Order: sequence, then structure tokens, then C-alpha cells
Amino acid sequence: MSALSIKGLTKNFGPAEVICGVDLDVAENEVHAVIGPNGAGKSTFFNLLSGAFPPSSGEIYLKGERIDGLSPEKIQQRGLSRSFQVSNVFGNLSVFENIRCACFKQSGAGYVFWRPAGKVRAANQRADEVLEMIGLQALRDVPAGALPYASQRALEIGMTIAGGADVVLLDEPTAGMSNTETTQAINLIRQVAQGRTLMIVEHDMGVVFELADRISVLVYGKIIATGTPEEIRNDPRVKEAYLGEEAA
Amino acid sequence: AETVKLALIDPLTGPMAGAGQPAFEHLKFEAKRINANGGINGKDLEIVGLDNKVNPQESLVQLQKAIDDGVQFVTQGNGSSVASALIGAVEKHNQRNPGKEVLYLNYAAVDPSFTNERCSYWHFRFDANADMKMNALTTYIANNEDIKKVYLINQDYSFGHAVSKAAREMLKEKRPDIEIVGNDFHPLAKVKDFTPYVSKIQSSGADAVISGNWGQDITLLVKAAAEFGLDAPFYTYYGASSGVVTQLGDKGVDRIYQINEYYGDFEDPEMAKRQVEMYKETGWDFYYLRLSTMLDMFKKAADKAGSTDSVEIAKAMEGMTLETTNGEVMMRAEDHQIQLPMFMSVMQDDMEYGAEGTDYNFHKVARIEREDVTLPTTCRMRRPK
Amino acid sequence: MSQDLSAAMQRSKSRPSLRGLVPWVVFAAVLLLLPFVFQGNSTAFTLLNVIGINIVFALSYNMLLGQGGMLSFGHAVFFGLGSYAAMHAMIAIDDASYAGEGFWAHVPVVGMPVIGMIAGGLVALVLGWPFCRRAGTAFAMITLGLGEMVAAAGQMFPSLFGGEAGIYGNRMVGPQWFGLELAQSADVYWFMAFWTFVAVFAMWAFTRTPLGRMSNAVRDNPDRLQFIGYQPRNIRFMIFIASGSFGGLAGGMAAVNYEIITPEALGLIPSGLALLMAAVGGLGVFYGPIVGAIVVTLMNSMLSDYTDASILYVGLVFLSIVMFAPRGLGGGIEQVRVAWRDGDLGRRLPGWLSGTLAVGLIIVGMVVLVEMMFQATHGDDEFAQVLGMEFDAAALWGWLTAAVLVALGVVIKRATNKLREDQA
Amino acid sequence: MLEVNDLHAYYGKSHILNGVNFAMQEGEVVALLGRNGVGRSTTVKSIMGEVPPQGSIRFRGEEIAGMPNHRIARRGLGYVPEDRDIFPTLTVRQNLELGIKNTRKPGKWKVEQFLDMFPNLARRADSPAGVLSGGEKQMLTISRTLMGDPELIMIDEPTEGLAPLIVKQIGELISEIAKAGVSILLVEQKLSIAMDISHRVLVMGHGQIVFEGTPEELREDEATRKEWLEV
Amino acid sequence: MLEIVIFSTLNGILYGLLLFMLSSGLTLIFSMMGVLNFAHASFYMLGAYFAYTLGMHTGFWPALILAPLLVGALGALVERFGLRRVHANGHVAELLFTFGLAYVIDELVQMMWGTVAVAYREPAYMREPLFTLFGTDYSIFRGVVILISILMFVALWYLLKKTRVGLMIRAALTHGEMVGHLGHNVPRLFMGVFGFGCALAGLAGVIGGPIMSTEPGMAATLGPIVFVVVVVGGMGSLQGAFYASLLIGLIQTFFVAVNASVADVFNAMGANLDPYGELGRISLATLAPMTPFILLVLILIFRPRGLMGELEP
Ligand SMILES: Nc1ncnc2c1ncn2[C@@H]1O[C@H](COP(=O)(O)OP(=O)(O)OP(=O)(O)O)[C@@H](O)[C@H]1O
Ligand SMILES: Nc1ncnc2c1ncn2[C@@H]1O[C@H](COP(=O)(O)OP(=O)(O)OP(=O)(O)O)[C@@H](O)[C@H]1O
Ligand SMILES: [Mg+2]
Ligand SMILES: [Mg+2]
Repeated sequence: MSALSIKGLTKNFGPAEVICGVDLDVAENEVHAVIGPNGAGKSTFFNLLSGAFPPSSGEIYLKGERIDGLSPEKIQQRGLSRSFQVSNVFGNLSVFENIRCACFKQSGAGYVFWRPAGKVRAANQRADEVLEMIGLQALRDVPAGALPYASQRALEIGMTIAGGADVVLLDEPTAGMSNTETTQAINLIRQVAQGRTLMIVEHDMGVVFELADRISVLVYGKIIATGTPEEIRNDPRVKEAYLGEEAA
Repeated sequence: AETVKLALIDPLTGPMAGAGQPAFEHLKFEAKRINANGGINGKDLEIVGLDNKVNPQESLVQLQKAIDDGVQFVTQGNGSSVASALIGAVEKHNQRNPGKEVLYLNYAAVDPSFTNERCSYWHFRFDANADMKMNALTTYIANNEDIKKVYLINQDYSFGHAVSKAAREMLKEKRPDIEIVGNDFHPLAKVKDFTPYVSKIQSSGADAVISGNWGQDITLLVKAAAEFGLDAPFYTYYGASSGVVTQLGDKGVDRIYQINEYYGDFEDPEMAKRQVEMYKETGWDFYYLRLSTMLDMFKKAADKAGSTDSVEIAKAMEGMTLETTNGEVMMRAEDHQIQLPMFMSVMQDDMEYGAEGTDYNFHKVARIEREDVTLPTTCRMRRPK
Repeated sequence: MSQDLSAAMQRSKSRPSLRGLVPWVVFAAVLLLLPFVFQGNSTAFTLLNVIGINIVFALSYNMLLGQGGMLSFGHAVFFGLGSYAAMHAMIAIDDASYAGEGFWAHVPVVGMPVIGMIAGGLVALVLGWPFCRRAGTAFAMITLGLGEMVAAAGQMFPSLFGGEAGIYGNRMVGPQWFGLELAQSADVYWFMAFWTFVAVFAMWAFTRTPLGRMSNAVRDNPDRLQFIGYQPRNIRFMIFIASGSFGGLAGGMAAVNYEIITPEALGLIPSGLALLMAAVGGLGVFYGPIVGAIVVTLMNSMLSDYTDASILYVGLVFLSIVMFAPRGLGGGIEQVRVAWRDGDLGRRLPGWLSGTLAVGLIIVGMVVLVEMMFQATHGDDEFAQVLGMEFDAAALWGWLTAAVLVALGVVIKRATNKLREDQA
Repeated sequence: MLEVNDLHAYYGKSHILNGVNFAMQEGEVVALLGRNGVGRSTTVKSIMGEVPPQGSIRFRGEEIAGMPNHRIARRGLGYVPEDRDIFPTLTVRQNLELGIKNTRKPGKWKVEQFLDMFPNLARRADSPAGVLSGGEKQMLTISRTLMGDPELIMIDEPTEGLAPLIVKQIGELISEIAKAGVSILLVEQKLSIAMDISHRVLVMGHGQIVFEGTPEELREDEATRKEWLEV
Repeated sequence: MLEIVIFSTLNGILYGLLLFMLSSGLTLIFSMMGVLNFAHASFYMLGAYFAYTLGMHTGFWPALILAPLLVGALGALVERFGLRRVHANGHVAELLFTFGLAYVIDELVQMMWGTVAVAYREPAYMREPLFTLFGTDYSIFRGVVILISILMFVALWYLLKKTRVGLMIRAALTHGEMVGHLGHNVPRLFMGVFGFGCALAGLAGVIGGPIMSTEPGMAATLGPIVFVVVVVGGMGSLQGAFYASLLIGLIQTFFVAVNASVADVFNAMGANLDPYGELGRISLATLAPMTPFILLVLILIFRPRGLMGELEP
């Protein structure tokens, strides 16, 4: 069964149709990249999948269950989680707290007010694991708002996976990073991809080609091609619409 | 020298200060006169002002402060909520601290229950209660054959409802032919624009309006009436309270009446002089005539008891009579409610003594005798042994 | 990497868990010692009791504003209704113990705060859901409307609210616990101390629970919350209920303390008081509102003995805190504490001291100014005399002194800012 | 035209700029390179006064350090910040119009010109700019700053988050701006673009300028590249 | 009947327009600076008192111009030396600042002008009736009020929607620094807007003072209603505030005119409720002054963006 299956998805903002009938299947444990020119609708596409907006029409199935029209928290609870293009963390909370907050729900302590958070074993353990995974143990007690940019991006990813989702959407996870940082981020994403289905939006072709099992190219709301990195690199339409002449 | 302290617990700061400050000044002014005439059983009377912001809880804190300061007599007037809190607190304090009894002299909280079902031995009221005022007011109206239709407009809270109920019952008894053509309630101190109410009064064809409103609620009501050319007179409880005259100006002339023990043109030259003096000295009018009565009776009781102890004074004050400029008043022993004659007065221009520095003041139009003011009480006073 | 960051990292190593108990032991000790300090001074006890109530009230308010980011103008609704519930219960106890039977005959008055808490929580539960959709201005305004409506209803239904005179009861009824007679304010103190301690501890503990943590998250970034599986509205709603419960608890304490409750307690003024106390004390520090409650209560009840401009001073103090110490008095204390812990105090103290001096000078200048204006318009004011000021308002030099004081303050303030910049 | 002398800047306690010195001539395109976090953005921010600068910054001979930012802008310095800062509640067109400093004196650039250049913007000309995609926002900010007719424009990371095709387009736009006689200070990460269009490059390290020269010189200077640019 | 309808309409419109005058400055400040100015009603009060004092020397018309200018200047000073400092700490801090400011202004007014009302009245000739209908007068002054408030609406609408200043301020609301980078003087802009908003409040005070009386409590009692208008209209929407004012004005006056009480309704359905009982006696008329708050709560629950607002608050 495919992890995500999208049928005839469209989204209008007033008269403007931003996503026009997208069909896509993402297989389990696949890393699937979505690329496309600016304004093609990639972020909007993610917003639809994660429930931030309801789609205008079309259907979305997560592991066979229909999720379109559900609210973001319902979708998250069913196992789909996302990160944001612009870092979007709880600025006054510490790094650890940011992640732990993302863990409570899964640990069955979502709205608990009769037990100290420190006693919710599962959440603390999970948060420590995630912290280690994203390599921020040293910055554990730093308020998230004061983190350096790259660390904030890592935290963003950490929060996305902390809730235990197995389908993860990452929106431009390496935007604004230096080469080293990008390399680290790629490693992190690889780790994250273990045992999960991943969709990423990215403009850095290096990252895309390195990580993705398959790539879809979204242009003005339509998917014009889906295929392996090799196929995409050689697709003339993709070259014309996105990569330009001297493709990466 | 040792003094007798009387603590005034009333709003002295904030938006309600306009109600508490004149009483404070009046008390201090009269205290001087009393001290010059020998004081309270030989001791000087000292007025202590304590600010309660018209908040019952805060009043209790201030009461405790006063008690710790050695005060045995407190007075208060603004707000039945505060009065209710004080009655309860004084009652409990006296019960729990025998030997340190405190008396509460109420000069303006008019809720009838305080001298009926809630009456307390430690509470003495020097103002006519709301029902007595209505009794006087309706007696006046009953004598006026021209009034056939009456409109009631009051504030939508316990006091306003009490006024309305008393008016309906008493009019029915005294003048069954009078028709109540309207009985409106509006929230307390929330209405900015009374014109819709005035329109309603206008179209009801009322000959007279009765209102227990106070503060801005009476000013704005009468002002709106004047602007709309409504000619019906307003019979009120608080038409002369501070600020009303200033704001109404000629809009109030011949339109607003007040039932009270006070009016602006004393015939007694001594009182007329004192009133002018007080304005000069404090900037406030002599509106709270009853404060003078209260202090005089306080002095008389102390002299009679030969002591300034609160228990003694309470005992002496029960049933005490006092000759005032308006005639004899009496502190009824049954319920500690003062019995006194009242006066209907109307606002006029070009008065000899103008209120609030204007030329306007309230001119006496009728005297209602004590017998026509008094009402029976349901009080079953629990007296200390 | 910045020093702040590395300092934070240093700190994060590990913390001995016993250290966390110290403040509570101190708090309990202070509560136990106070009665000996103030023995025989019932005004002090009366004030302490009011402070206890206000501490709980302000802290419960801060659960909403400081921790959940929800600015409310209707918090007194919970306080007031909790108080009413407790008072009705007290009356029931009175009636029942007169008859000597029935459920209420066995309920002690010291338990009234529980009744208040249940009532406050229930009211929040019933009313809260539609309100918690949004935080921010919408929430502020809807609570303003709620406050006005409940306050109006309080005047409209005398059988429940007792009309203007309110309802009143007697705390010396029903079974006694721990021999606590509750006759004098000094007796009531023990009741207050107990409940204040319990409530403060419970509210502190709440901040440590998952829900308490989520309430900070919903304050910082409600949108993101959805994507980690929460509906922000649910969290807000639960905070609202928790805060309402503790507000009600404070109301229950008040019912026992004052033995009367009137509809005014539901209105905008007490709600504003909660905001005032929390903001003066500081929204960002847990104990901030405690400091605020103490300071504001004292100013409210004592300042008016000395000056008729007391409300003006409260306003000015509030303004200067908002302007010069945005994190409140508690925030200031916390800053000093952190600097001390980091061994930074010596270096930063001069800046703080001169800053405080500057604000102090400005305030004194303002006070002189206000008192002179007061004298000019009202005649003598006691406060001026207390401060040893016998100004003739018409004389120029008085006004000059005020101006000089303020100017001096401003200059020092400028210099301080410069100093701090250079230090940084 | 722009002279920066011994510029220091701080964030709280951390000392970010440690005596930056450089100068720019009229009509020059200069790229400011360096690793992440060395303080390139901070340099331009302190020139604009967003971060309080210490040291001397002269523009056309006049000291501008410490001036409020609007007065600096009025003297002919344009700035495109790295986080774009479009006005989300205004429409695209209104965003552009706000770039104009003086409505009475029409400048070199016209709204229509940019709408022609970027069809994406033209399509959304009358919708609120908040809904634009990341790339569209970038186009809008550069255009908006140009509407104010700056003589020197400082662009922070103009190609961040852009699709390869658009990156090329932005490159062209920058060349065009340069052709129009505007000096450009480019803060960039992507070496290739910077090398293509700039006349001169500056490399930053440890809060100072550690290399200054032409693109060719940098290309040849492997040591500098290794030490300060690559990792 | 016709009489009541006509008068209720006239009264409702007049009261509505007064509300609008009061709230327009607040809407302006809120929509442009995002500051919910709690001291707005206090500036309104200052307008009335200034006009009273000035009017004694200059007469009504000069005071009508001078008093708002004075209030505006004061507002600008408050922005310059108070609000601006606080701005960096966010909207809650700004709100707290204005909250405290309201306290201070109200107290200062009491100190300067005393605790009781002052005799601020419109000039005598304006008390003459403009027209008389069904024996009721409609004074010239009321006509003037209507005229001024409509002028105010048009001028404001133009300023907000049609001028660059409006654009700039809306932009500065989200990214103040950036507007500065584009060469616009943002601090001066904010100072101007705040001052202007306060001047509008002052103008409302000059007009409202004689109608609603000039006393130290006038700010405290009007404060909440003004917020209701702004919220019901839709945060920051001038048209919204206009419609909301009229709506509230009309609802209130018409409700007062209707006598139907809960008891009437129940008894019509066959129940037997005491018309003087607590529940039974509640009537539309007694509820009228509460309607703004009921409306506020309903609007926020069912249509949070208000009548005309673009964004949810
Ligand atoms: N709420 C909205 N209302 C109207 N139009 C919108 C809205 N959100 C997005 N759009 C438009 O939809 C298009 C797609 O935007 P989206 O953010 O999905 O692009 P993207 O592919 O993520 O681009 P980028 O790579 O630049 O981030 C854009 O043209 C944008 O202006
Ligand atoms: N607001 C801030 N507060 C504290 N430190 C900051 C702040 N902004 C930036 N810094 C720190 O200052 C240093 C320089 O930042 P700057 O933004 O100038 O770097 P940059 O060279 O532009 O790199 P980037 O590629 O990230 O844009 C970094 O270490 C960063 O962490
Ligand atoms: Mg995007
Ligand atoms: Mg940068």
C-alpha cells in the first residue's frame, strides 16, 4: 500500500487555481522530493496534505485512510507531520521543551495536569532520543528563539519527527544553510528517513539528487514529471521549466 | 489631649470622591463648631477620613484599621453595599470583642432593610430611609390634584426596584385615581443617552415623573428631558446632590424637585449664615444637613451619658430627641431610624444663596410633617444584655 | 557562539533536585513566622489576609496572561462567582448547624475555598468554550463583554446575588477544624496561610505538568501547535478552566475573610486589579504576581491615608513599571538573582543601582509636582507634610525643585543606558 | 562613494564585527562573501543602522553612522534585507508604490517595468503580498527597493531559496541594475553568481575583511578560498 | 406609533454618530498602529474639559478647534515619550501602558477640575430648536453634531484608504524597520497618527461634553462601549465602526421603546410568570444598555472578524 496517495487534488484561492488536479502516489519508506519553480505551489501542496488548508477538491489517503478535510492535529495524530519553510518553533521555550511538547501527545500525556512533565517517562526519553539525533544535546536548555539559524532548522525537523509520525513532510529543510551545515542536514535527513516516508521540497539540486528516491516536478500547480533522479535530470520539459540549461 | 475619633469610611479618591469628600469636609467643618462649644463630653471630636473606594471589601479593611487606631465610632453613607458590609462587620466585631464595641452612624445609606429585618443595635440611621422618603413624596403628590398620570423611572438594582415598588403601593393607597403610565428600569450608571426614555415619557402623557436616580443617571435624565421640551416635573430623591445643579443650569429650573430634609433657602438666619460660611471655607454646599444633626445628637448623647464610651452613647441615643432648625427629630428606639420632617423643594434661578457657586438652588415648596413621613418597622432588635 | 549561549549550556549540566525545595521551605517558614512578627496588630493581619487572597487571585490570573498568553478583562467573574458559591455554602452551613443535621452541618467553613474552586471551574467550563477560539485581542474583548454582562446580571437577580447589599454569612459556624475559631483576623490568618500555600504550590506544580508546558507553547506559537497534534483551542480551554478554578478558590478565601460578597466583586474594577497586580509584579516570572499582589494591596489600602492623590500614584507607579521595567518587579528580582548566580552581579550592579536611582529621582520629582498641584487646587495634603514638604504652590522654587529632580533623573538614566551599552 | 572604517557591532554581549574596513566606488558591483555567520548581514545591517554601529561609515563623504534609517535611505542607500520583509497586508502594487520616496519626483524605475519583468508579480499585482511564494517575495523586495532610486543598493542573499531558473533571472536583473549606474553591494553565498557579476569581491572572516580583490584574483588564491570560504 | 419610530430613529442615529465620533480615533489608532488604546476615553474627557476651560475665554467655536489640537498635541507627546519606549515590548505592554495612562489622566482631571461635574454647555443659541415634531424639539446643536460626525467619517475614510500615509502606516504595522529602510520616517508617522487619533477623541469630547455632561467619571463609563464599537465593526475597519455605531445606537433606542418583558412573552404562551418577579420583569427596555455587550459576545462567537473586518483579531 502506498504511504500517501493523492487523487485529483486542486486548490483555488478565489479565482486563482494554485494546485490543479494533482495525482501522486508515494510509496512507503520512499524519499520523495518535490521540486518546481517559485510559486509553483509546493508549499501550498504541503499545506493541503498537512491540513493547514482544506483542498478545494480531490482526495488524500494516508496509508489507505482518507484524511482530506481533517484538521491539522487530526492528521498529525494519524501519522503525518510537517516542518515549515520558515522556522516555526516555540521561541521562549527551551530546545528540550520544544521537543518534549511534541512528544506528550504520543506518550499519552497530552492534556495531563496531575503529573509533573518530568515524570512522563516516555516523553522525556523520546525527547532525549530526538535531541541526540538532531545533535542539539549541548543546547538543551537554550531558548529556541536564541538558537543559531541552522540549529533552529534542525530543531524544526526534530519537532516534526518527535510526535512519532511515519510520514514526514519537510519544506526546504536546508534553505539558508552553508555547505557544511547542508552536509550535516543531509545526514540528519537520512537518519530521519530510516523507517519513514519522507517528502521534501527543496531548491538545492545537490540535496535533492543526493537524497531522493523519486522526484516530482510541480509547475504551476501541475505535476509535469515524476521519476528517479536520473530520469528527471534528463527530462527536457523539466530542464525547460525548472533547471535551466546547465542543469546541476 | 484625648480626642473622640469618628471615622468616615467613604470614597475619598477616585471617580466617586465627589460623594465622599463633601461629607468629609462637612464633618470637619461641624466638628470645629462642636469643639468650640465644649466638644463631646469635654473631649475634642476628631474626624478621621478613610478611603474605601465604595468597595465593601476595602471598607472592611479600613474598618479594621480604624478599630486598631482606637476608633469607636464610624460613619458612612455612600453605597448600600458598603453599609451592608459595615453592619455585618460591626455586629460581628462587637459580638467577638466585648468591651471594644463600635457604633456605626449611617448618614445616607437608605436601604429600608437596615432598620427593618436587618436592624442592628449598633447601627443608627440619620437619614430617612427610601420608603420614608417615598411616603413624604407621595403625600406631596397626593395633595396635588393636577397630577393624574405618573411615570416611574429608576435604576435597575435593588434600590431602584424598592423605590418603584414603594411608589406604586403608596400612590395606590393615597390616590387610587392616579394612573402609573410607565415603570422603567435602566442599568445603573450605564446609560449615556436618555432621549429614548424621554421620548417614551413624552408619549405616555405623564404629568409627573418619579425617580430615585442618583449621580449621572439623574442629571442626564433631566437634561435630556429639558432638551426635548418635556414639561412634566421630576420628583426625585437626589436632585440636589453634588454636580447636578452645575450641569443642569437653567434646564433644571422648575423641572426638578427633591424630597429631603434639606433645601437651599433656610429661613433660620443662623443656618443661612453657616451654610455660606461652609461654602467659603470648604468649597462644598451644606447638602448633608443631617450630618450636623448627627453630630449634634452625638454630642447630646455623650453629654447625657456623661461618657464617650460607645455602649453608653448607644444607650443614650435610643429614643433621643433633638431640636433642629427644621423642628424636632427623634431617634426611634425600636429600630434606630431617625424620625424627622421632610421638605419638597424645587430648583430655581436667582436664589440668594446659590448652590455650587451658581445662582441656582432648591427652594422649599412644602413641608411634610414627621407624622406623614414616619413608617412602622418590622425590626426585632436584639439588644446586648 | 555568543556568551549567553555558552552560559546557558554551562547551566544545563545538571541540577540537584533538593535545591528546588528551598524556596518552598522558605515560603512556609515566612508564613509561620509572620504571626509572631505582627502579634497583636490586627490591622497587619487584616492586610495579610487580603494579601493572601490577592496573591492567589493574581497568580490565577497570570495562568491566563503570563503563561497562556490570554489577556482577560473578566477574571473577576470567577473570583466573584466562586465567592458567591462559598457564601451560599456558608449560609447553608449556618442554617444546617442551627438545625444540627443535614449534609452541610458537617462541612467546615475552612473548606469553603474548595467550594469556590469548584464553582469557578464549573463557570469556566460552561462559558469558556466559545471564548477560547482565539487568544489576543478577540479574547480580551470577549472577556470584557462577559465581565460586563455578569456584573449586570449580578444586579438583576437579587435572590441569587443579594442585590446591591450582597449576601453575607458568618464564618464562626459549623464544625471547627484544628481548633480554628476564625473569630479574629489573627485566626483567619492561619486559614489564609494554609490556602495560600496550597494554592501557590498547586499553581506552581501546574506549570510543571505537560498541560502547563503546553500552555506556554500555545502562548508562543499557537499555529505550530496544530502540527504537533494539538488543537490550540483545547489547550486554551483547559487553561481557562484551571485559571477559573483558582480564581474561584481565591473567591472562596474572600468569602470567609470578609463574610460578605456584593455584585461589585464581579465587575471590571476587580478584573483590572488582577491585571494590575500581575503586571506590576511581572508576567514572566512565576512569583512575579505574588510581589505584585503585596505591593498593590498595600498601596491600595495604605496610601490613601497619606494623600488624596493615591490613585494617581498607583497609576504612576504602574506606568513607570511598564515603561522602565517591562518585566515587572519580579522580573527585576529575577535579573538580580541570575546575575548573582552567574557571578555577574558586581559588574552589573552599578548600572542597575544608578538606573534605580534615576527612576527614583524621577518619581520623587513627580511626587513633588503632584503634591504641589494638589496644594494649588485643593489646599494642604497630608502626604506633602509627611515628606516634610511645606511648599507654597505659588512659589517658584518648589516647581523648580521638581523640575530639577526630574531632569536629574533623566540625565542619570541616559548616562546609565550609555554605561550599560559600553559594558555590553 | 561608501567608506567603512573600523566598524564594530555587537549583539548583546557578543562582538560580531571586529573592525571592518572597505570602500566602494561609484558604479561598482562588489560582492561580500564569507561563511555562514561571519557577520556579512550584520555589516549591511549596521550600515543601515538596524544594528547600532560603532566606527565610521561615510556615504558620499558624509558620516551616516548613528543616523536614523530613513535619513540614511533618503541619502540614496537602498537595502534589501535577507528575510525579505514584504508588507503582507498591502497588495503587490502597493508594496512597490511604497518604495517611492518622493511622489513628486518620478524616478528611473516604474511599477509597470517590474511587473513586465516578473510575470509572477504581475499576476498577483492586486492581491495581498502575504500570499506570495518565497521566490515571488524576493523579486518583490528587490523591485521595491529600486523604486526608491537608490544610488547604492545592498542586497542580502538575493538568490536564497530560488529555483535555478529564477536565480539566473535575478542575476540578470542585478546586471541590469548595475548597467543603470547603480552601485551594488551583494551579500552572497553562492560563489558562482557573485564571481560572474561583480567587479570586486570582499571576503569576511572573524568579523573582518580578510581578502579584497577581483574575482580572478580570488579564483587564483586557493589559500584564501580554502581558509575562508570552503570547509 | 409613527411618532415613536421617527424619534427612535432620530435618537438612535444621533447617539450612533456620537459613538462613532468617539470610536473613530480609536479605530484609526488600532488599525494603523495595532495599539488598543485604553486611554482613548480619557482623551475624550480631556477634550471636553479643555473646551470648557478654553470656551470661557474664547467662546465655543474657537474652542472646538483649539481643544482637539491641544489634546492631539498631548497625545503626540504621550506617544513620543511613553508609548514609543514601550512599543518594543509588544502589544500587551502597549495596552498596559495605555491602561495605566487612563488611570493617571482620570486622576489628573479630578485634580485640576475637581470631583464634581463642570458647567460645560453648548452656546445658548444652539439650544434653539432646529425643528419641532409632535411637540418635541430637535435642537440646532444636535444638527451640528450630525454634520460634524459625517464630515469626520468622510475625511477619515479618505485618509485611510486613499493616501500614501495610510499605506505607510499599514506597512509599518508589520515591518516598521523596513518602512524606514525605504526612506520613510516611521517614528514621526506613529507620533502623528497617535496624536491625530487623540485629537479626534478630543473633538468628540468637545461635542459630547455638553450632551453627555462633563464630569470625572465620563471616561470610565464610556471606555468599554467604545471597544464594543471597534470590535463589532471589525477591528480596524472604519466603515465597520460607522455601521456598528449606528447599529448600536438604533438597537438601544428601539429596545428602550419596546416594553415587552420576559413575563409578557411567557404569559402569552400560557405560562404564569410574575411580571414583577426577577425573571419576569426583565424586558427589552431594561436590557437595552446591555445590548452592546451582548452584541459583542455574540459577534465574537459567531463572526469574529466583525461586521466589516478583514482579519480575525
Ligand atoms: N492564501 C493564498 N491566497 C492566494 N494565493 C496564494 C495563497 N497562498 C499561496 N498563494 C499563491 O499560490 C502560489 C503558490 O505558492 P507556494 O507558496 O505554494 O509556492 P512554492 O511552490 O512553495 O514557491 P517557493 O519555492 O517560492 O516557496 C503563489 O503564486 C502564491 O502567490
Ligand atoms: N539578533 C541576533 N542576536 C544575537 N546574535 C545574532 C543575531 N543575529 C545574528 N547573530 C549572530 O551574529 C553572527 C553573524 O550574523 P550574520 O547574520 O551577520 O551572519 P551572516 O554572515 O550574514 O550569515 P548567514 O549566512 O547566516 O546570513 C552569527 O553568529 C549569528 O548567530
Ligand atoms: Mg514554498
Ligand atoms: Mg546573512
